[in-house]
Amino acid sequence: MSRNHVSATVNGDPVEFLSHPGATLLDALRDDLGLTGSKEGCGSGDCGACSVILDGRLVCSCLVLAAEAQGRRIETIEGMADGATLHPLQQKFLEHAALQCGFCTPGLLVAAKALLEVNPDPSESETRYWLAGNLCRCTGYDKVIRAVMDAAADMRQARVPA
Amino acid sequence: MSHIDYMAPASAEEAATALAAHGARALGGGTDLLVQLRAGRLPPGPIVDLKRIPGAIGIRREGGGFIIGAATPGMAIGENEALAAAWPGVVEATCLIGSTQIQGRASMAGNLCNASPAADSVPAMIAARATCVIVGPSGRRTIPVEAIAVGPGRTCLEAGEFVLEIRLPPRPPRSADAYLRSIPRTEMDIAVVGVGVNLTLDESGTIAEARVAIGAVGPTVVIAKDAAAALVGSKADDAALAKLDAAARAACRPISDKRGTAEFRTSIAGVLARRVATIAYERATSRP
Amino acid sequence: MSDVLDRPETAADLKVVGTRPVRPDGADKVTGRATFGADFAMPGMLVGKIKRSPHAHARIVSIDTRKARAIPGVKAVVTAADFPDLASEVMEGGESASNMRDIALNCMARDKALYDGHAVAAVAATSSAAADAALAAIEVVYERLPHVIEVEAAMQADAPLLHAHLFTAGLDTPPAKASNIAARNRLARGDVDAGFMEADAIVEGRYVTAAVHQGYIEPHATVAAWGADGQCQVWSSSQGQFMVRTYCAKVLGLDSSAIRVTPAEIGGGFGGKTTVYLEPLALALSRQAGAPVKMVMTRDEVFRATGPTSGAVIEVKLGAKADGTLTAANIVLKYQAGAFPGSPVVPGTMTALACYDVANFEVTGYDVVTNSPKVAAYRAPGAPISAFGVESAMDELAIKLGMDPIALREKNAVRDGVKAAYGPTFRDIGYVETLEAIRDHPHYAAPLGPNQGRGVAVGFWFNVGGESTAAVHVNEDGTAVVVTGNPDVGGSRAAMAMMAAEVLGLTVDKVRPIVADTAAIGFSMLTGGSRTTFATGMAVTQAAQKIVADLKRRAASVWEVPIDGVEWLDGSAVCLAPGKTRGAAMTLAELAATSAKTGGPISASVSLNAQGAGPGFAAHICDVEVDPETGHVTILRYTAAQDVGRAIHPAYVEGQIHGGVAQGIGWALNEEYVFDADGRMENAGFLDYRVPVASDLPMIEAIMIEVANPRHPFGAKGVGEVPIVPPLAAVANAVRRAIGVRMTELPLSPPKIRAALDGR
Amino acid sequence: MVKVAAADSAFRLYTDGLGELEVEATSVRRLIAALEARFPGLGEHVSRRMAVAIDGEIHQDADDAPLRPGAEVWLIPKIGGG
Repeated sequence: MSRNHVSATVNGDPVEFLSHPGATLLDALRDDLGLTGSKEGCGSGDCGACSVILDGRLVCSCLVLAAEAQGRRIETIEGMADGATLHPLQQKFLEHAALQCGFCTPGLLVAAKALLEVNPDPSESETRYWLAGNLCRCTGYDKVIRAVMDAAADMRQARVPA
Repeated sequence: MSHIDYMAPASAEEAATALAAHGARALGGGTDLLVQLRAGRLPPGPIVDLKRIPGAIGIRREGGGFIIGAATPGMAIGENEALAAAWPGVVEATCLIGSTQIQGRASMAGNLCNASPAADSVPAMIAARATCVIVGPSGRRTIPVEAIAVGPGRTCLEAGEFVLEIRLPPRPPRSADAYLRSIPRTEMDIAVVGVGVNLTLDESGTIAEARVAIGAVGPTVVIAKDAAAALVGSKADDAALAKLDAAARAACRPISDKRGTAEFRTSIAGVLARRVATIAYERATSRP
Repeated sequence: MSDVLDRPETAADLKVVGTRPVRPDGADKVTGRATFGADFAMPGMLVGKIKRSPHAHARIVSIDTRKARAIPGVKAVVTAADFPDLASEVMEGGESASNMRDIALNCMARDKALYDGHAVAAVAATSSAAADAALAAIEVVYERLPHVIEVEAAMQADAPLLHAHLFTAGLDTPPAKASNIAARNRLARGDVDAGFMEADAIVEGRYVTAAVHQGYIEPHATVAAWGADGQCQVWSSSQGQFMVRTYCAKVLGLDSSAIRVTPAEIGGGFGGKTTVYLEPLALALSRQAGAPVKMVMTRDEVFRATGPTSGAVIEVKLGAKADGTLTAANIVLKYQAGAFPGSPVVPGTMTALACYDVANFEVTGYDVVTNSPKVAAYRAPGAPISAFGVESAMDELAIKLGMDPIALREKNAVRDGVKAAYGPTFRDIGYVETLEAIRDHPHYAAPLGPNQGRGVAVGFWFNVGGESTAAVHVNEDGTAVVVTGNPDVGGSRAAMAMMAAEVLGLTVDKVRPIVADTAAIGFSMLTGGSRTTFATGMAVTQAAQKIVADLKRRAASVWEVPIDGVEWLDGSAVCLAPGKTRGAAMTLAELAATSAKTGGPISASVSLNAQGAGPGFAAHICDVEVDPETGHVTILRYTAAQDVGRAIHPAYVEGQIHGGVAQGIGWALNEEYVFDADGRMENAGFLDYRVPVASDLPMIEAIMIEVANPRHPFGAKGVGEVPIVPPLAAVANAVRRAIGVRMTELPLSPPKIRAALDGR
Repeated sequence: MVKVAAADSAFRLYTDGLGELEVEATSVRRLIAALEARFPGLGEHVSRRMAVAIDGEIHQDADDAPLRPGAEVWLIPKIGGG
């Protein structure tokens, strides 16, 4: 039962940790690095609450072994705002009341950011299908979808890189 | 999920050696493996990550066909325009696997080696006559995709063997494929039935060659030869589609489970076969 | 209550209420900083895990924990032997009556395991791996017993008995034999037989709903620390920290004063977090281990051992005259309770006909124990189930009579002055307005394509008030803090801050709302039953009004004028009394800065038991398209009108409507508990327990009807429960009109619809 | 006098089948005491398990609530919620 030493980049900062055998990236983020913004809702990749961006790809961090993160670049909800300035998606979620309990919100925001990086002008249908892996039980998705599309419109206007 | 060792070998041969260890498991995207380990459905054992093997991730062309690295995520497959143009059915099937997040990780080879009869990409690959390159302690061999799964969750792979790449043949003229599945929701479900159809037309637009593969209606993907025969010689007209529907249903040997009844699976296989054949035919006619 | 406003302000007077400010806890929740149950950690914390029964029904012959205790790193192992064997005691713990013995036995099985997933032992260890090893090393000898899950099977005289001493309550003559039917209740009025004799048209149907889970995304989580002096602390995600305290005290035999419960942010509850599962176990483990213990459920555990709500059978017979006037109704409801009595069949019977003015009816409910997880409250508990039957039958009646389904409902609608089926006379209700709103909405007249159908259904929920405490503290700079004892599940902090700001004359950003622990605020019933904005909002408003009264007194003393010579206007005391100070004004900030000279800190607390929560009504329209070959249902369009009293924060009211509708659609289309032949849940995960995903739903149009509740200072009524009531039937009625076949069993999954189409 | 009624069958188990009663009471507390005096066990049942709707407005655990002469009083099971 060996432990793997892992060096990675999280939200632009170098991090190091020892991965426990079988530990997931989500475990490492939450337990070793103290980044509890990524949530575990299912542990099986079905709810999206643990969404992070791994080397540019949106993934469920519960389905990535911590050891796999060696040398990888990871972006989490904690890196989304620029200091005290919220990302336009975060701002629009607040303005549209696109969260109720807020538990799925970090995952939804990370997933929405990944969407706008590849598609700055998504249709409602494209947005809904992209976010189909992020379960939200409170909002019925209505305000979430509106917030994402409104943020996309603002970002196109301002040419803010996603 | 305790007592698991992890290694990420830098060559296929090293990986084969590592995988020969008792209980070792190959890790591609991990979207099935990690779930099964966590649920205790697999005994713990060493994890051999294939992603650092050169060529394990990526798509390249060779001799008019495509070579897809075993750990290439679905999202990368969907982004490859040449592949999507040549094999739209294979690509759409692969891109149906799970959510956007799953697409960021899940691979065709993983979908194949998980050996679920409901795997989305497999009927499409079988219809496309895809092959896979297997690496093992005794070297390399190439086998058709349909030879991999021998039963639910069981493959023909020997100890130490793993799929390194999947090969799609060159696309002939007037030829196309398509895939559709039936799920209860619009996303995030396992196929209750999935149908892949690959067609090649002659110059008159008549179907010269057809292959129909149906998922989730038997212990492994069913290659419906009679269904394919129903299409050959036709222009996918209503009469041919009706014969296809009946032949597809006749090929089904499904079970009833929490995801669907045998009766439902059988009838939907016929419906989807018709719809998929129509899409493939339209695609083929639009290709010079 | 002399200094209390008891009339709703008119909308025009309001500056904050009715606006849509950003919620005060929003930034933390969009940046990942908000601390939910599993996010809390303590030094030296152990990992706690639960061993669960793999059998649906089994006698526990023995439990041997010796090998588990011997594993290095294992610090505690508990079984039912570590908890007091409580006597049966019905108490008002959270909101409705609960039997503490049942709650304790549900937390930890004693003698018998009553469902797959029932806890039989728990461990605490220094690592997750050691805890897993300990669970595997606990040896439980079971004697398997026959099980029963389906509600009608459980009612049979020869069904396997869950509880040898359970005798049906509510029968005219006490039964001699034990049974799985825990209780029968009945509501009746008039002469049902005569009513059916008068009818020109009669419809009859048997409807079935599956057990469904609340499906909150956050699994249950807690950290518990038992101090060496017996003082305990609990951090947990629940709908009520006081509920957790009361239940832990009872289950463990402790004084409430020994337990301090701090509420974590809660990742959804919908009624499912109105009881305890982990907290008493974590405390018992912590006591034995001498260290804090953290327990977090897996999703599998959430499905197998918490929630759900009842699967049920609903038999409905309705009679009406040719003009649509209902003459009689006979309804029988059979609800699964799970392993212990207490299904929501009583509210199911009371709500079944609450929308209708019908002279003759009988509604009979059966509460039936089954070998499945004990049901927990779920949004308008019991009401969606009976409404599915009644609203489906109303649709059949409309078809039979050739009447428009909204017109049929308007014809029989309850109004102010009409006696509700459950007894009292309605007043200040906005039901007819919701019917008018959907009738006149462009949605109702929009054309439909082939294979498409439009369904209508209505719903009712009582809403409740209850006990709440709130404190308002004015800070030295004139800003304010609002403290309540109600966890914020869906944005209630915003509503609390807004109501306080409105009264104090502050902008909402100057008010910081806090949800306090059980040692820092007075008792408050849990967040549930759509009571928080109503009841806790009333406490907040009254506390703010006490502050205003105090501020006026202080200003009066400064100006040396009588108190009634001072008015509070837009956040300032204004002197209206004759004299040299007439017209003078002092802002809240000025009064706060000099508070030491006028009597000290400015602070007020109100504890109350709020009464008069106005009932809620909703009317929904749903359009579907059915794929006639595959049986798939697509929700094309959805419009929901609801009487909300007055929307304090309209965006979060709309959000409640959206969320309730989405849950109702899931219930209608795909959600269900699936058990195998051995009674084990087959779909205990989000892959096969299919809640709606974003691509399953259209935008949901929420129409807020505002018929003010005169008992609330701003006219609020509860809004969270009602929206889940109509969708089950709205969807089924739309499917009926799309395919011409009445679907009577939920969920309306593709195999069922395809089978119905094949049999058409 | 207030008119007291209950639609729920549990009430009738205490009242020999009567669904409506007239009771002399000026508050919920006195109503409960009067019910207990007339039908032993009923007051306790109402106090623990029932809500009291006074002229259409539901009160739970509101013993001080006044009852005007002629008030319509309905006893209904206590309501919780999700």
